Amino acid sequence: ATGLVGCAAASADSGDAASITVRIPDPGNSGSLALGKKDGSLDKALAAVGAKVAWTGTAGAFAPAALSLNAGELDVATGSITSAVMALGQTPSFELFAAAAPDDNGEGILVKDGSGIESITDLVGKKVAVWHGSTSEYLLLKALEQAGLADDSVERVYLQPAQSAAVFHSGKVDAWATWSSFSITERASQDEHFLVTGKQIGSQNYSVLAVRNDFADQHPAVVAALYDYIHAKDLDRIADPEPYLNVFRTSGADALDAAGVQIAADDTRAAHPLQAIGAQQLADFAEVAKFYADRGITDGTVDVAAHVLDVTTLKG
Amino acid sequence: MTDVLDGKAPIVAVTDRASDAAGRAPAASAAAAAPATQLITPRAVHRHRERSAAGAVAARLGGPALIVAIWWVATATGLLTPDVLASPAQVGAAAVELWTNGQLPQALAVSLARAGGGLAIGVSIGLLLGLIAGSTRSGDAIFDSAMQTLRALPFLALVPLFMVWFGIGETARIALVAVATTFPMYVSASGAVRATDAKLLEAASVFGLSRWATARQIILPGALPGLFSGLRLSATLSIIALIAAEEINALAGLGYLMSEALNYSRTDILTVCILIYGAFGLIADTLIRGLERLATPWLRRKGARR
Amino acid sequence: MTDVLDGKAPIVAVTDRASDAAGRAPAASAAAAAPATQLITPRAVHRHRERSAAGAVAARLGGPALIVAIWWVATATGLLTPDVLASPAQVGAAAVELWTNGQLPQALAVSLARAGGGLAIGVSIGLLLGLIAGSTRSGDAIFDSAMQTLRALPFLALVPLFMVWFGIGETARIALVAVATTFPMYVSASGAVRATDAKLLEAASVFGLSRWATARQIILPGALPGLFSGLRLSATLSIIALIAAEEINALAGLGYLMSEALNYSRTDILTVCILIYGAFGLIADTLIRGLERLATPWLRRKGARR
Amino acid sequence: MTAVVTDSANTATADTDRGNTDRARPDTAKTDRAKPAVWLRDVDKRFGDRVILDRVGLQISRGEFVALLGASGSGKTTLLRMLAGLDSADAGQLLVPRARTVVFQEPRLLPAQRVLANVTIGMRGRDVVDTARKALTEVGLAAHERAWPVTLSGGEAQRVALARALVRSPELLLLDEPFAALDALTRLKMQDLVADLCVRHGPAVLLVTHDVDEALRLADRIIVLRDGHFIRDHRGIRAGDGPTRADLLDALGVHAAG
Amino acid sequence: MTAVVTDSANTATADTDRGNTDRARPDTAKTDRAKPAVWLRDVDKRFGDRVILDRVGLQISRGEFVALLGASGSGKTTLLRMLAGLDSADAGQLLVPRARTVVFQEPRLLPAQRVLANVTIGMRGRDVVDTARKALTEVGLAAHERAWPVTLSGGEAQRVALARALVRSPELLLLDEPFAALDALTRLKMQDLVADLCVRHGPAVLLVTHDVDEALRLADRIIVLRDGHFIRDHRGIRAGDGPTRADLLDALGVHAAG
Ligand SMILES: Nc1ncnc2c1ncn2[C@@H]1O[C@H](COP(=O)(O)OP(=O)(O)OP(=O)(O)O)[C@@H](O)[C@H]1O
Ligand SMILES: Nc1ncnc2c1ncn2[C@@H]1O[C@H](COP(=O)(O)OP(=O)(O)OP(=O)(O)O)[C@@H](O)[C@H]1O
Ligand SMILES: [Mg+2]
Ligand SMILES: [Mg+2]
Repeated sequence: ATGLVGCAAASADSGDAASITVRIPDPGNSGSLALGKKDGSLDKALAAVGAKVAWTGTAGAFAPAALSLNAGELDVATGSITSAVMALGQTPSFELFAAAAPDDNGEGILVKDGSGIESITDLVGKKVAVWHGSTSEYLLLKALEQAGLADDSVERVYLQPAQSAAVFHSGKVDAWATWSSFSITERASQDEHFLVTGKQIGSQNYSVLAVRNDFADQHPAVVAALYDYIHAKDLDRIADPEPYLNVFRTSGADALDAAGVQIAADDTRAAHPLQAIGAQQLADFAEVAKFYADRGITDGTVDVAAHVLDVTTLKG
Repeated sequence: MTDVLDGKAPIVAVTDRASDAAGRAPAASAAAAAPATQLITPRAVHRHRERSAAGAVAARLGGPALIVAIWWVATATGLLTPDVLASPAQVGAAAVELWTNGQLPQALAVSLARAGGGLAIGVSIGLLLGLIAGSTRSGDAIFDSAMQTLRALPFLALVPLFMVWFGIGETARIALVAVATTFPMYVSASGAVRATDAKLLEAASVFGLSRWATARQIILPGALPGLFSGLRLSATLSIIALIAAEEINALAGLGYLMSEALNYSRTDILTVCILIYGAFGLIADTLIRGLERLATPWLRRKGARR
Repeated sequence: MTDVLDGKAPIVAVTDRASDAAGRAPAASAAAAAPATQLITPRAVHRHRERSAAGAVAARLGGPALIVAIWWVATATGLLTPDVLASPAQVGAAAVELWTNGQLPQALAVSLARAGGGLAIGVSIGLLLGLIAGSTRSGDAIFDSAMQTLRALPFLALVPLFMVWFGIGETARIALVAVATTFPMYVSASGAVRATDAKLLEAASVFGLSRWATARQIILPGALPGLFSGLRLSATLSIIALIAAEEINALAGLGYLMSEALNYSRTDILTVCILIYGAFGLIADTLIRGLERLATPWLRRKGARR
Repeated sequence: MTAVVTDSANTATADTDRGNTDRARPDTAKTDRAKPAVWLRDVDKRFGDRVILDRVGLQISRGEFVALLGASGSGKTTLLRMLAGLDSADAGQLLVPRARTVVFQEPRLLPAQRVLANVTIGMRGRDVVDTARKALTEVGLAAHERAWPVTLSGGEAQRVALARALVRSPELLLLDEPFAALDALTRLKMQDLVADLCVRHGPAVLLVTHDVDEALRLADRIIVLRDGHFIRDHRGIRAGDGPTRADLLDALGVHAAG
Repeated sequence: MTAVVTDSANTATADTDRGNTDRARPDTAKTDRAKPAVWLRDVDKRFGDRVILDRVGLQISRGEFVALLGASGSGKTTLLRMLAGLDSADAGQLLVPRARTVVFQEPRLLPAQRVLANVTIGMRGRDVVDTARKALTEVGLAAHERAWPVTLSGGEAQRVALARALVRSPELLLLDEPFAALDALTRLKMQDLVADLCVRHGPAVLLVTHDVDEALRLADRIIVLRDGHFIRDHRGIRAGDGPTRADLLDALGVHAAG
């Protein structure tokens, strides 16, 4: 709410003060930033702190976005904590400043209707499509751990997320661990369902916002304003999801059909808003880091807390 | 388009004209009727049969038509399910959808500009370096092994580097296309130039042609077929590079549309994109063929043989 | 390796031998010493200077050495930070690490087998179809426009299709490499065959050469330079396709190593992979050059000109 | 000047001694001279507007040796190419035997084959190589057997092309200025080789030449082509009742020289 | 038989009428005949084991017309190529003038240029095209000005190559069997053209030919090459005190014919 107040107050002088440019990946056709981009409210919120937004292309996965942050090509990026842990294992030049609790219903392990796979135990010896070190591999391993199965009791088939759908549909793999970007369309248009959702397996896969170190140092107010804005929008979005879906287009690849809108709206109503990173989040992040270290995916436990910014103190 | 090995060329004797046998017919009256013993009508083995322009276009459309037909049959019979490749009808619908919401026209314009720009830059560099490396010893020493090394670095692996050097904007994408297209042109150009007829180069040196005149009047014309096949390969590669380039933080363009389609499992849109890429390639190919014909008039003399 | 345009060829008069001027020297005694007026020693403009084998290798190593030097300077001066490209020292360390833990040898073996297998299949198909399309009219009608259409479809976009058709195993990977390498070979082969000297084809038909003999004795030798440049382009493309192919459920291989490196932001390993790809390409290129020299003995006669 | 070029089919004589073929021996091939080996009627040939052959007719008997004279650009090569099946007529009828051999105006050796392989090109059988070696010896190029065509001198290349024709036994031999690049001595030797081949196999021969003496020396019949027509057709040259050198030069437009 | 081939530099006469060049007119170029235009000493040339030129020496004066005779494969073309700067000697010294022109044994026309452009190749200036047109007219190919080389007959191509040499004014003209593919009449015309060029510009000429009559008709001096040496060197041919036709044929190995 503070963000909206701020933007209302600053609308008068928004014309001249926009000397800071914040580069953010394009939000696409849905979500809080998408609507903010369309209705101009984001511009106003940023103008209040003398900033304007430059939309770069879609960042896609977090790994390339992290490279761009390191290279100084991007200021803010969004991703999952799982991929962030991987990127933080190196020498990052960015910090996490906000997180949204795991998407309870949007991520999980997809199986085909009538495939005979009723529980995680049924997956033993089957093929599951995942991508190296990403959310999907995390979800699968987490599910196996919860069911008390060894990591290698199922065959992990590493496929590019975008290439997995065709392989899954053609039956070359039996299940697909994935997240909302893919699962909504899949559940809407195919005879598929989640074998387990993130919530059921206790996923701690937060979605996080990262900012380039230098940018945060120089323009803390912009970071704070951005956080405030998204937080407020998220609350609004969870209360009333429909305006945040198909924001720009009702046709085209990234537009959801009626069934998709239905599912996405339901998922959103159960989702959580973006929040500052507090003790609870830090504890969960540490668990994810340990989970990765235990499996040798990262060299040693990544200290996520060392790369976190407390956005509530950034009122500069 | 010359038939080299087909035995099926037509009989030479074209018209059996009602002849005034007087004077010019063979003298021996016994042989005034064609003697049938063992003699044959010689067949012109190696001839240019010019197709009509319309016929040529029709023949070249055969391939694409065949492929579309196979695709149509495969989707109609369920050999290809819509989750893998959409059917022609679905694709048509998707194309209309994308056209009316403005995404397709925009993507076409953006992608064409990127591919064209990158191709133009890459081909120019490749041509220039190829001409120099192919025709001068010092050029060969300086460029060739360096180019061969750079060429061996796969451009797909260089995408992260390009983002760093050229940013995540338009420059990086055009640079990627340019780099990808430079090398086929370079290889073809330097090879074609090296294969220049040594006899003609001797003649050029004897008649005092300058370096530049030799390049323009002898090396270039002789290398043209090679240059054009380099151009065709470069054009193909420009499209592959475009796909990679438009996966980098793109907001528009066919590659963006395609990766979005993949992200949302929209095989109909995916297929539209693939078809458009195919059409791009075909059109480029046809244009280059036409250009080649125009640029090499001496290669299409009928019955020429010396 | 022929110097076409360089003016810097050496002087022709090789040895100024102490001459027994008697008898064979010019008759006019005034001219027994060389007349200096305006006459020049002709320079052989266009000659093959054979480098020693060692010299040739040294010359070809110059390019890679230059590139490594530039890289080294860039990382040493901080122009390239380690986030972007690791320094030679880091890369060396990473290479040692990967070699000792056994990942690199395994990756090399696996990737080489994939690239080699795919390349062999792709090049064979491309060569065969290219020879047919280039030399027969019916082959041209059947294959050419279809191949040009298929060629225009970017293989990167077809990866999902490959997985659906060939599964997620080795077959799909090799098929992808094969498809990617077929087309450069096809374009080069059909182009080179179409450019076969018509005069020789006429001679072949007159001397009753069979189709097969014509292909083997006339078309193939004439097309060899073109075929080899197709092979070189195909070899490059095989590596690019390998990268895409090894993203398919790979658990070993260079592509796997590279995507892992990207996931973990290990630019040192990434650079090792890029360098290995580069080395692959260079070695393939050198081998193909050697093969070309062996296969075309008639093209390296010294002073040959007819 | 003896010649032992044998054809590949003639395996019985392949390893006999040099000189066993006697130019005076009775020639079986000449018995059916009356039958035509080449038969043309109303043949037209144009390049664009230019009429090269204007409704010409011609008949050459088996075993007949015809020399074709004509100015540069008059269409001699074009006629030969039509008989060889390399060019098509615009109108009219042509009949030729199946087995024909051509010596082109340029050597047309395959650059990727050594000299010996260039001679044996398209031939099969056990004795082909021996025959080709003998032919190369006959044309004086035994030492060049393993040379690449690109290293041959102009006359050497022309002799290889001749050897390539000599090892065959065609029913129609088409020769397009085969001796143009040869010195006087070599030329005489090569002319004898061709004459010898004719005696042994009796093909119909059409020889294009610019050398009137050569035509008079070798041919049974001399034809002069001009403006698309055969303006002269002299028979019985060797029998002695042919035209004189001056007559022919006159037909070719050379009036002053004799 | 008049000739009006002018060099590009001679702009004053470029548009004058045919026939204004008189073969009898006094020739300024011939005044410094004594100075050499070609000078060879101890020149060796080998291909592998074969010795082509064995320590030969040769001097050709300015304006001198030398005919070079020799059997096929004796090394005539090799010598010419060395003088043209296309082959290198294995040992010895060579000196030649800067401005040289070659008519190769084959026409060597640029396939990608039309006939006219093939004649003007490498020349600059306003009158080049006019001069080339005149030269083409002289060699009887005015109508083929816009033809592609690939459509020319053998003799036509050779005449274009000749025209290409005629439009230049070299100090040394190297001719490698330039008339071999021409019929008797055309050959006479072309020989006159070359003779005319010599009268006007007085280049040193080295003509390789197989035609002894041609050598006697055109040259001041006749050299015979054999086994790597110049075995004959006859001077003063045109003055009348040269060898006979039979002498030369004898040197070439033809004993029977006369
Ligand atoms: N493909 C072609 N297109 C146009 N004109 C051609 C073509 N081929 C040949 N000609 C012309 O046809 C004429 C006859 O050519 P041809 O080669 O038969 O002459 P020729 O009698 O053999 O002459 P030469 O004695 O010079 O070899 C020439 O004027 C030539 O320019
Ligand atoms: N590059 C080469 N390699 C080896 N031998 C060669 C090479 N070039 C020429 N020769 C040989 O050198 C000899 C002389 O060749 P050249 O061309 O000078 O002969 P020529 O006197 O011009 O003969 P012709 O009258 O037949 O044209 C020939 O026997 C030829 O085979
Ligand atoms: Mg001819
Ligand atoms: Mg010669």
